Amino acid sequence: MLKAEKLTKSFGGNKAVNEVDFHIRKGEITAIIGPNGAGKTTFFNLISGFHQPTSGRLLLEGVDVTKKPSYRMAKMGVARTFQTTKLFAEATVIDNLIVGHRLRTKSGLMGAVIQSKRYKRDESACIEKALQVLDFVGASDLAYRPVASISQEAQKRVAIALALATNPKLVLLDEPAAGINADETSGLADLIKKMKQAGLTVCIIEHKMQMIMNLADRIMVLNQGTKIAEGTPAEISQNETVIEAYLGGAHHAQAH
Amino acid sequence: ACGNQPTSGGGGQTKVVNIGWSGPQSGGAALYGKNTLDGLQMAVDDINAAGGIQVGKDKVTLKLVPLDDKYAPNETATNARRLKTEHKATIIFTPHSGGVFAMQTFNAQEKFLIAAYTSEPKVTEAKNPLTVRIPPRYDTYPKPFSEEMMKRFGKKVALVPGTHQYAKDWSAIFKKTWTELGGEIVAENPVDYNKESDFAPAVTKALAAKPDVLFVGGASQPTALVIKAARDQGFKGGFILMDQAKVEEIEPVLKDPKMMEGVIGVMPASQLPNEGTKKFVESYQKKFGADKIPTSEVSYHYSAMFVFAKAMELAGTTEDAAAIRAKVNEAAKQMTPDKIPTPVSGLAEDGALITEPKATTMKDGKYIEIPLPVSK
Amino acid sequence: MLKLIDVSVKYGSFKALHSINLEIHAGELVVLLGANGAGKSTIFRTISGLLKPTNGQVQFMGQSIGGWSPNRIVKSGIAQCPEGRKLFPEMSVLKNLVLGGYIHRKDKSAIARSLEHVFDLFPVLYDKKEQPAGSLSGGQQQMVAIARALMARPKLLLLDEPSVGLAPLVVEQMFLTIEKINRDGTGVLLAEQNAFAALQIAHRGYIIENGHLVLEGTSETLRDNEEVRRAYIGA
Amino acid sequence: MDLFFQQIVNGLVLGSIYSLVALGITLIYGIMHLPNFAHGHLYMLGAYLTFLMMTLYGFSYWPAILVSVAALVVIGMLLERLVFRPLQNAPHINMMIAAVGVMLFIEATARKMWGSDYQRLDSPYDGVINLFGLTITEQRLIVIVSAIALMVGLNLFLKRTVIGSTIEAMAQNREGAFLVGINANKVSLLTFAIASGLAAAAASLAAPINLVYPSMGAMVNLKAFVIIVLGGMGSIPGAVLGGYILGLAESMSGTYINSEYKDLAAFVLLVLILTVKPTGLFAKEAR
Amino acid sequence: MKSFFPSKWVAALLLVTAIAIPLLTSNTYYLNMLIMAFIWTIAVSGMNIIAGYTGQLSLAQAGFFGIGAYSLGLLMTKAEMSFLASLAIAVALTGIIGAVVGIISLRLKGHYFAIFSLCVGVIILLVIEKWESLTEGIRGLLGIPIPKIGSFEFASMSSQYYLILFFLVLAMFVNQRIVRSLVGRTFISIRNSEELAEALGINVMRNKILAFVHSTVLAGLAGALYAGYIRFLGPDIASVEHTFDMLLYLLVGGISTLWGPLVGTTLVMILMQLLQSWQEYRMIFFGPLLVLIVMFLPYGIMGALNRLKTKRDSRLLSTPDENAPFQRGVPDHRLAGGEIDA
Ligand SMILES: Nc1ncnc2c1ncn2[C@@H]1O[C@H](COP(=O)(O)OP(=O)(O)OP(=O)(O)O)[C@@H](O)[C@H]1O
Ligand SMILES: Nc1ncnc2c1ncn2[C@@H]1O[C@H](COP(=O)(O)OP(=O)(O)OP(=O)(O)O)[C@@H](O)[C@H]1O
Ligand SMILES: [Mg+2]
Ligand SMILES: [Mg+2]
Repeated sequence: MLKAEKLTKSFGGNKAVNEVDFHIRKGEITAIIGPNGAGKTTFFNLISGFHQPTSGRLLLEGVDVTKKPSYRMAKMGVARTFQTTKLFAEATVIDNLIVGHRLRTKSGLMGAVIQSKRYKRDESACIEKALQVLDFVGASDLAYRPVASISQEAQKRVAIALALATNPKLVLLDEPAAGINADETSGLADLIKKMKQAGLTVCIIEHKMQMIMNLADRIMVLNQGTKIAEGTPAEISQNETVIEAYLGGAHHAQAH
Repeated sequence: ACGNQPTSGGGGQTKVVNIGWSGPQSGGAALYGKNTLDGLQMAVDDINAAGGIQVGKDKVTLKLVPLDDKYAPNETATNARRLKTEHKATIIFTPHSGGVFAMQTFNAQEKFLIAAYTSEPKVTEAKNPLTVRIPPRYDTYPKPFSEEMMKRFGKKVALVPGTHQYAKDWSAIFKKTWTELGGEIVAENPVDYNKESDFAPAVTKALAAKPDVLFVGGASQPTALVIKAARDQGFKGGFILMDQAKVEEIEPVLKDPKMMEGVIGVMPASQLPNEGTKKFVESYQKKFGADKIPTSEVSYHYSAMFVFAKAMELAGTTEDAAAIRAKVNEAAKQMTPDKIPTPVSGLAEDGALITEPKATTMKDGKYIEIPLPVSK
Repeated sequence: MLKLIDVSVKYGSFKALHSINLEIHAGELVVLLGANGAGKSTIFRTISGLLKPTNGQVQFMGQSIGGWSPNRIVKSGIAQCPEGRKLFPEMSVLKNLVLGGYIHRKDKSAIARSLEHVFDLFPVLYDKKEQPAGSLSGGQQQMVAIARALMARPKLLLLDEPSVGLAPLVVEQMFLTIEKINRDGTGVLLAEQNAFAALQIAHRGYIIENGHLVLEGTSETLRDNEEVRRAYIGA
Repeated sequence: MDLFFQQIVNGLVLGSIYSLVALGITLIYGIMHLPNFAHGHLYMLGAYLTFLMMTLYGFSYWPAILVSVAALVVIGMLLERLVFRPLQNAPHINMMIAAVGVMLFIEATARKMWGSDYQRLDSPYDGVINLFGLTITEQRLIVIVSAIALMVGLNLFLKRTVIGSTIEAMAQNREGAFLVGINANKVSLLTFAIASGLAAAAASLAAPINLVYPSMGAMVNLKAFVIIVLGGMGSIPGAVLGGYILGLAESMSGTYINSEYKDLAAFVLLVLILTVKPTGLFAKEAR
Repeated sequence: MKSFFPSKWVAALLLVTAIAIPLLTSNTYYLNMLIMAFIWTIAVSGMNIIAGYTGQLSLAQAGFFGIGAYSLGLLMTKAEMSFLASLAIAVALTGIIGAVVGIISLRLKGHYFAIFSLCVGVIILLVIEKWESLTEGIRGLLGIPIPKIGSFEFASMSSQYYLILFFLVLAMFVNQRIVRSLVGRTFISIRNSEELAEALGINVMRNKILAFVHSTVLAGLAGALYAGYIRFLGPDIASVEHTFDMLLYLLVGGISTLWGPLVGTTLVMILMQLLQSWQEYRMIFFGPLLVLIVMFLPYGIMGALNRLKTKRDSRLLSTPDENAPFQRGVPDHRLAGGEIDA
């Protein structure tokens, strides 16, 4: 689905991502883990077009998308959430979501002013999509609440719904479970599984190992910008380098 | 709606007539605006103190209604409409050409008289039937100024005038006159007199061309600084002052009268040898302080107000703008030099008051008068 | 050492805390558990003086600090590592930390010692000390925030979800660190999502729901409580 | 060549004044994120106060400046306390409009109290110095020297003292500053005090070269904004360098192009620089 | 989607009143006041789109007003074109210049953009002032003919009034359609978070330029109408003070509300006229009033009314109006960056 070849990003002299080769396979849940500052978010920024790589190549379903800006990537089917949940704070949930489908519509300013047929079609498509994704993430009852007034966990769901509203093929989730409790985390994991069942490809950054180990098909581990391991959860949890760099001893006590 | 209120009186009625004024009361030109307004207010007070004017059977006193237009023409237009409809003003003064032009688009239609304090010739060239221009055109000055300076200092002039329209028009005529007289223009470097933080750079550049004479002019006080900057940088030649800058205002800024040596400009309105002028200066100083000198804006407005008051008397109406305008010439002729500070001798065909400005220059530490041709 | 008596707080017309009674004894490590939006951060902000209680009293070392300004409260010995970090993003890490010791600014050598201490705890920060704090990764910034709070050498340390965004390895170390700080005599109030780990190091804990304190007890009792297990610790 | 060096000197004088004004604006912007459009009018107030001290109360030049600076410090603090602090949490644009309100108020009050007349502030330093064929009045030399002294002093204060770095800290995160025990309100008061004091000093230094009148601050203000955008908003070296760049650019373009177009030149310069570098010359890199 | 004027009836009533006014009074001053208020409202409503809804505070609005005005004036006087053609070209030209300026300036963010656009405004002013061979410089452009459509001359005040009222209604109608449409939502999403909008596949730059051009077109339209009405132009109409006036109208009326521009412009202009007789005390009073307004009415009049209403509505929040899937929350606190960072 998405292939990174020797992807590199440096800030000044500091290589935040260093020659990473990686392949996200269609229909799978892929996870990226690694210590703080390992370059995970930067890697996401690269593959979603928010940063331009210093060198290396990026292929989406065989097409070279290396220098595509983020809005082009979104149109090509790559949606993302942010490490800090970003939502349009003062609008209602549904209003947030309607814009999410805007990229799939074509009518412009003129159409809106004269309320052309196509415009009206576009508008109802957006509303329909919004309701649909809201239902998908299980937050239909929050549709008319201002975003600022709903719980953090609900905001995370809405953020995912927003990504889904763009009709993506690949969804990138940056620490979706940060700051929510165990109960809610498992609910979120269920949602991610459901996305996979619906045929989406998911790539996820997370520190909550318990969740990742149960969820991911494959895991890549980054450390100081370089890939130090890649494999199934089982392989990764046995990998000495990874344990030393990231998981530590407690992991065993907690995850199993 | 407080104009023309009749109050009970003897034979006829006693009425109050509003005189409109729209000019700058805030912003950079506020001082200029205030001067024009002071002149009008003094005239109105004096006229009323003398019992007002007799219009037909009615005794009429005048009331000044000033509105701020921040020097912006569109505000002048709004103010004029308000003065006309709300205050029933038939005569509206404005001290800037932009405001005049703005009002000229509708004054004939709405029937009010523009009293234009601007020496911009276009104001009268437009042949607006209800406009009276008060001050003289500026094109009377350049020739005598140039001749005098050329004789005394030499043929090379550098120009450091302001960037406003008036300065530009003046400079254009001046340049033409100077070259026609065989002079040479060695540098031209206009600066914005109102906004400039430091005149030294501009003066430096002008002096680099080694001129004999500097042409300067804008408001008096910044003009003084230009003169000072030139003297500080060692300039020994003469200065030609545009009429907007006034000798009597420049001198106190410079402090050192020696710096004024070789300056030529319009003779202070307050120094005319007339009876009217002396009386006026006295009463002005009584009102604003003994050290204050009325500028020409003050004097001209004072005089003009008397002319218009007389014209209303002669026309026998305070409302019919055209009739009043028709009597301005006659009114001006009746204004003898003992009544008003700036003598006017009639209304020229193009609608300008006919006045007699004079020039002055400092030579060997003393001011001497230079005659000017009569403006028409 | 710290006592909240019947404290209520409002955001506009929305009542975020309802008559909270909470106590931390000297040298204690107390954990505050609650779902998102329950009001944990509101408690922290109230203690630090960023919010004024509409009702009730906040007492620290016997003094009522309810109406005090934040800087006065910091001076009296309460430091906070806030939610959202609140770093000075364009200043170097080092300067952030030095400002953390602002209240001890007169004592240069004490600041130097504190610096050494926090760099021991978070060696990564030493390598990044000249970098602007805003250019660090999320987790590294979290470390700066904790370290900055420690620089004040507080009597009572408030940690609002310090493990957010930290790698497991670092989290583990951090909990050890917190435990150590506490053993050295500093009182700690800790809000955590990672309830399991938090309860392992805490002496006591409170559970807050929708602005009400619903449960209070020693770590053991809370850990054994069926509902707490289900809601906060996970299967 | 003489002309060139003479204009350099002139440019330095202008630049010194611009820098001092721009510094104040940039400091306040840093703390409050407020583009203080009223700053030019504080500048005007400073000039008037010095003028009045000298004419009404017979102070000599330097003591008059001190009084004026002190008065502006107080006025600045009052503004912070009464107008801008209460608006801290309102939308930023509201603070901007409030600044416009303050500006209107100050100008109208000055007009009412002191009239619209141009006033002349006389400094005792009226002499002319000749140096290597360049002429410079003593006052101009004083402007350059004192401006540089003030700027060096300010820089030392900000970088070397803890109080100074609290100003920086506040600029970056108000709540963070609260939490390390900085009395944030005191710091923003202090900032306003410094900025207003600088404006008064700049005005008093510049006034003898120019005139004192109610709208004297307007253009300086606009130029100062050009400068801080040029230098990077909130950047202190940016304000200083930007001030000198603009001062020199103006005196040079006045000489070699046409002084009528030099204002245009200043703005076009800005547009060009920002087109190439959208965050100004000295913007700090931040994520 | 509910603003304070919930029903079309209020709008209709206002329109009928507006149409009736010239029939009720022939006082040219009152008509003049309304005409000026309408003209400025058009320009302010443009500012509202770029600053209020898209979150990019443009301070070049008076400059574009000037471009529109001078374009019409020059086309009618120097090229002797008809009013309608001049109007169309003037508006189009302003839009084109707006697009160029937008492409350059919208790369800047936040206050940089604001001050940069302020400087663009100053440049426009200076160009108008200095390009004397074209614009007549400070002397001003004289002799703009009376607007004519076909053989009808807009010579009387009331005919001008209707002409300008027509364009005001048109502008407000178009704005309303835009704001409530997907395009408007796109603008709002940019105001809230450019990053998020970008991630959602929105071409942020293009949309910002679109909003900017729309705002300049409205400024140009207002300027052109102004030129046709006042028939004399001086460079000062493009001065920065007018931009601040507009900003003030917008804030008092309520930024990012549909009716804010009209309410604010009319009210403040009337207030200023009422204060005229105070002369030099006017600004001493008005300055502090301005401060008080932004302090106690931070979202403007319409913003405050909308808030009151949302508050009332929020009590019924659990039962949302089935027929109104487009319900909007309260207007934003901030011009840009209203995202939640959790
Ligand atoms: N814009 C930037 N400028 C300079 N350095 C940067 C920038 N963005 C990231 N970095 C550096 O790149 C490295 C990787 O950061 P990144 O945010 O990708 O980490 P991460 O793996 O997501 O960490 P975390 O789990 O803490 O979120 C860090 O050292 C950070 O300081
Ligand atoms: N500034 C604010 N204005 C209005 N309501 C607020 C504000 N801050 C918080 N709230 C509300 O107060 C309640 C308590 O919030 P608080 O931040 O204290 O929760 P928390 O327990 O810290 O949650 P989290 O785990 O998400 O940090 C929530 O319902 C929240 O929506
Ligand atoms: Mg990250
Ligand atoms: Mg919290």
